[in-house]
Amino acid sequence: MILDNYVVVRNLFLTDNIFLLTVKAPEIAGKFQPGQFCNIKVSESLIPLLRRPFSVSDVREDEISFMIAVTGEGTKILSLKKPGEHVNILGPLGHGFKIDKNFDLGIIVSGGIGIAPFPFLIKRLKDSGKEIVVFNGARTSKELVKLNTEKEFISTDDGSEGFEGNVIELLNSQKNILDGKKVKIFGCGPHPMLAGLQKFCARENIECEISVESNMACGFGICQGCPVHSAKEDKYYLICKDGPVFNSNEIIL
Amino acid sequence: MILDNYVVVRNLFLTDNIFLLTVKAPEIAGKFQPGQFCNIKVSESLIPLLRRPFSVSDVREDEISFMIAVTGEGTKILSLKKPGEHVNILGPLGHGFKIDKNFDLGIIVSGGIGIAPFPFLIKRLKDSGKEIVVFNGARTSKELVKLNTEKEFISTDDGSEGFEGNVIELLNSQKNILDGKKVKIFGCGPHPMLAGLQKFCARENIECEISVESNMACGFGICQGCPVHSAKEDKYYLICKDGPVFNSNEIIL
Amino acid sequence: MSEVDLTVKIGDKLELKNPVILASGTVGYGNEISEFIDLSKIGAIVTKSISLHPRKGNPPQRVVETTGGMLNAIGLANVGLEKFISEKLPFLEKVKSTLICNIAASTIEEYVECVSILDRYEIIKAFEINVSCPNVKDGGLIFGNNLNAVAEITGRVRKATGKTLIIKLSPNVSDIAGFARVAKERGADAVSAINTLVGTAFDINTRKPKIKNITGGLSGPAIKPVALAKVLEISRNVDIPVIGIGGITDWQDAVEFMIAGASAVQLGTVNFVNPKASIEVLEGLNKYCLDNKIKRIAELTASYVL
Amino acid sequence: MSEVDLTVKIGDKLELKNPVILASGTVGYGNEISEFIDLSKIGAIVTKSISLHPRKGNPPQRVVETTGGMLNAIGLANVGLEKFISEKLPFLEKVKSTLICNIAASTIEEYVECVSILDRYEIIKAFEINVSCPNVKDGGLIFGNNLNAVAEITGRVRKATGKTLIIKLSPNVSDIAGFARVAKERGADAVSAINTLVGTAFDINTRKPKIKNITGGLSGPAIKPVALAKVLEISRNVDIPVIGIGGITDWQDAVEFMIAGASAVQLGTVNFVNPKASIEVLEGLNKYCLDNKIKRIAELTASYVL
Ligand SMILES: Cc1cc2nc3c(=O)[nH]c(=O)nc-3n(C[C@H](O)[C@H](O)[C@H](O)COP(=O)(O)OP(=O)(O)OC[C@H]3O[C@@H](n4cnc5c(N)ncnc54)[C@H](O)[C@@H]3O)c2cc1C
Ligand SMILES: Cc1cc2nc3c(=O)[nH]c(=O)nc-3n(C[C@H](O)[C@H](O)[C@H](O)COP(=O)(O)OP(=O)(O)OC[C@H]3O[C@@H](n4cnc5c(N)ncnc54)[C@H](O)[C@@H]3O)c2cc1C
Ligand SMILES: Cc1cc2nc3c(=O)[nH]c(=O)nc-3n(C[C@H](O)[C@H](O)[C@H](O)COP(=O)(O)O)c2cc1C
Ligand SMILES: Cc1cc2nc3c(=O)[nH]c(=O)nc-3n(C[C@H](O)[C@H](O)[C@H](O)COP(=O)(O)O)c2cc1C
Ligand code: FES
Ligand code: FES
Repeated sequence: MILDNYVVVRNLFLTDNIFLLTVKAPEIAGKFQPGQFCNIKVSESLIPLLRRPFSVSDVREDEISFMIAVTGEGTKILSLKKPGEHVNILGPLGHGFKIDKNFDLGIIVSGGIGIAPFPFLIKRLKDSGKEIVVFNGARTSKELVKLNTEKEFISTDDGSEGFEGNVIELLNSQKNILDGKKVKIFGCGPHPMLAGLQKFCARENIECEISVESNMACGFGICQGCPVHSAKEDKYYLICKDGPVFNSNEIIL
Repeated sequence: MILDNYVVVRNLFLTDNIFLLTVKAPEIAGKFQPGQFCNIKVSESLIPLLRRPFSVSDVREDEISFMIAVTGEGTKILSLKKPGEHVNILGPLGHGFKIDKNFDLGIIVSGGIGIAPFPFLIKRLKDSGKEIVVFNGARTSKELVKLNTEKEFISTDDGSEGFEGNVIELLNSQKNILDGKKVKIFGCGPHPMLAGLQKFCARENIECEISVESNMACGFGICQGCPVHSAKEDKYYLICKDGPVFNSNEIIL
Repeated sequence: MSEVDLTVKIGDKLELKNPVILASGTVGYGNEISEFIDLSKIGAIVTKSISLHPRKGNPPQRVVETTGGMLNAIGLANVGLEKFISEKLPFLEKVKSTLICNIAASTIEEYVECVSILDRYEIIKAFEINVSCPNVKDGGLIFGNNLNAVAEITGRVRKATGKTLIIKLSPNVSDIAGFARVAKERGADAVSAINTLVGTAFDINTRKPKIKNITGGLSGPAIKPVALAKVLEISRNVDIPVIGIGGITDWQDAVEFMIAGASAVQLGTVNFVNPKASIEVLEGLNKYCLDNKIKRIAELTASYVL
Repeated sequence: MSEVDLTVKIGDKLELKNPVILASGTVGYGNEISEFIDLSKIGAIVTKSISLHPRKGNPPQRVVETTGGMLNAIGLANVGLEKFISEKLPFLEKVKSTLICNIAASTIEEYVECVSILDRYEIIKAFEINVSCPNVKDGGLIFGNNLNAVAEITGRVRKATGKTLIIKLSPNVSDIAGFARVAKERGADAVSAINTLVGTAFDINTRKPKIKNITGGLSGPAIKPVALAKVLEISRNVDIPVIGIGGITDWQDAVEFMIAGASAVQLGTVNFVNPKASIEVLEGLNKYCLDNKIKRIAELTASYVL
């Protein structure tokens, strides 16, 4: 965990609502695993008071990128940052996705801004020689951020691009591609979607990791503000410390 | 009173600490008297919550300028405004200086950022054909904003420019220039200085108006937050409505 | 557009054209704010607290900003009953405002006397009794934090008027519902909550309080969560209409208060920052109802899902 | 530089190397925060409230941001006494922290039992008794807003330990000085003020409270004026050391609390935003004393000029 100010090098909108904020952060850029996150102070003012948590979306040499959807005051302020300005970043935080020898095909299942951590994960999956298939769901084609991988299935709720329906339905419709492969699924998106993914993976008996969200005050384990219920014991995990990536059968959403 | 957003056209530092913020405000620019003020919201955020009051420093056609010293968070934020950005301004507020036939020589006595309202006043004094003398005091030469009028006496507390001492002492030392003239004094600056000026004018029996300050919540008479004690009755005036300019013998500082 | 029924009832006798009220002490007697908003369109305006005799108020400084809020110790500066009647009522009548008179006093008799005198003015639709001003030595919190005093004041004032009677409660207590309960028992038609929280601030150079009165009342967005909790507490425990106050700056806040139990809301500090806030809140409420297909805004009141 | 005497005394038995303390529930048991600050340099660390048995705490959401503050309803999630001793104490010992144990309980007996057990650990220099948590059904505010309960708990715990005893007071009362007085009478060495204010927030779309527990505790800069007023009230009325807490984010705030009557200060919410805040406050205090030629920082305490 390092706390420091880093200079913004680029800030670009990818869709009407989603932007990619890139900072130069040589001390920490090399220290991230895909799925880990940072807690960012969006302004020097006491409002907004708390930091905002964002997954690391990509790392290139000494630069870190965050892919962020504008949803409120904090993300609005971040979207206005110009190159040369500084942001105060706390990271790396939490535990990321695990890439091991037990699978050959990595399947990415994303809903909406849940796409954020996957550019980085895909890079690492490729480094490890894994085959990759992406299921990328959004509400509408205008809100889609495509990863431009070879095999990318798209769903939109309104059918404006790709499959009409949600991404879990899409995955279901394509589940033959899992046949005969050692598969691991990586999921990120809104909790109802992740709950659907949990069910799918339990039913199909597929190894799956999901990245989950919660309001956070600290992001590093001191406030106890981010519980998620354990599936095995009557206790809570802390999303910021024990997650945000969990094995999908470890937690109850 | 008008409430609206106006675009910043220029924002320049005059000294290390004092800047001149100019906005284009055609609806109101023509409506000010020197000594009146505006109440400005420095940001869209809820912090700082309250507006900040500033005298109108100058008016040129449809532009209004404010001369502002950075003293806290609000003035800091204003100093960073760039041309093209907007500020939300409420004005004109309060009562300004009175220019009438009862004097020929207008004497301006300013302490520190108290200089702010005087560029505008001088313009109007000139329009009325008055003779003008300025007594301009600051802590040190670096903090001086000169008005560049023909007769401008300077004092600095540290003697780094002009008279060494405060501006009331300077005025005292030059009081012969008042002799045989119909004089009115216009004062603005920190309250201890204004109290000194009140005494001077009472002793010398000179007509004098002073612009006074107070914390303000509303700036237009609805909060009762800005009292100053009347010298004649056991009651308070409201600085924002009844002032900020008062006849120096009307109030007790 | 005009399909939403924005009217709300405060008890049996008072119907407001909408739930947006201007809070006491934050709009004077309406004159200045009327340059920004049409007072006839607002649900109601509550006057600055009026006392039997004029009060000049506390010496400066009276106000200071804090994080997301402000402290004030105005000290109930007001023109007094007589001048209010002769100089302020005519204007409020002229602009067709729905008028609620807020009364402050240092004795129970004074409350009764003020209400008795004002009772005959038809334009006054309700009384709001301020038993909770933190900034005066006599009356104010000495009453507001004392259950018996609130009971007694309510009962006595109740006898003096047939108009709608609202008791404005202090938040500086551990059991605000208890205060609402006695107000109801003694005949109040509604309670308003909250008045300001006691607070202070010091100048670290002079070591003096930034407010001459030493302490002041904290208002503004900073106190909104506390105010909401007090409204909810009353709503869950006592069957009396609540007028919600505390840190409202936009229509979302107003909806939040209504959900938490408020029949109407008052806007205070925000008027200083944005004098048009009340009209904007009103427009926002209307739009929210349209968007959510809410036919009567009164349905929102206490519609919390716990 | 090293000329300022930063030590402060909390009652007769406890001397801290400086007045900067980390508040309960905002730094866990020190592990994580020690990556940012050297705990041996801080005046003291107060543990997350410990209860006899582990508590898993409230379901999500537990925290939500408000203007200049935050609401929390953690529900005293903690590892319990046994695990605290076996797993947390050794670390706190190793990093040479000055340790204050904060205790929460749902019965008076439980308070006594916890204190009795912990009393034998030398590293524990003081107990802070949390009678004021707003987020649990049993104990918490039921104690904190009840004068007799606070008296009884203080008296009973006093008998169980010879160490410094600090009672952490609830701000959700009209007369906090009265609570400080009974704490003193029953043998407390100091009081700390304030715990959080009860607050809530609603989601206007779902109409549900944003916090699962319905209400939470409000902390952060928003509450600073209220906290300062409570500290001042105790300081002016009761002769007992006060530890000031509530919304401190920088050294200026810390000075303000000391002027208002605090012998030391605790930093809470700010640790989440700036984990290095305590060290920065400490440096700022030192510089302030140097600049103002203050030889002993303890002179600041209650140095208000009213
Ligand atoms: C581990 C983690 C990783 C995340 N990664 C990303 C990412 O890569 N890209 C992205 O766009 N978003 C991400 N989010 C969500 C992001 O944190 C929120 O969208 C953001 O905090 C909203 O801030 P705001 O001020 O714009 O919204 P507001 O609604 O104004 O925020 C109010 C408060 O609620 C909290 N909050 C609101 N929405 C969320 C949320 N979904 N999750 C957590 N807290 C929330 C805010 O942090 C703040 O405290 C992540 C969340 C977590 C927990
Ligand atoms: C009628 C009037 C005219 C003024 N004209 C000018 C001007 O032309 N140029 C200029 O530089 N300054 C002027 N001031 C002072 C100016 O308003 C303050 O310097 C400014 O509000 C400080 O804001 P801040 O956020 O930077 O300071 P902070 O100290 O952070 O402000 C905290 C709070 O105190 C209030 N405050 C602090 N200092 C003053 C002060 N001196 N007067 C009133 N309120 C204060 C702020 O408004 C705010 O509410 C004027 C004040 C008044 C009342
Ligand atoms: C400057 C000021 C003056 C006030 N004067 C009164 C008053 O005279 N009588 C009263 O009942 N409440 C008074 N109040 C309290 C407000 O009516 C309101 O209850 C409180 O400010 C909380 O609402 P807000 O956060 O929207 O301001 C005053 C508040 C402020 C800020
Ligand atoms: C997330 C959180 C958890 C807390 N947990 C405890 C606790 O377990 N015991 C306790 O006595 N106080 C607890 N508090 C209260 C703080 O110690 C402190 O009194 C309060 O937050 C006010 O200080 P602040 O404004 O600096 O945060 C907690 C506060 C927060 C924000
Ligand atoms: S966010 Fe504070 S413990 Fe997880
Ligand atoms: S600032 Fe509100 S009345 Fe003057």
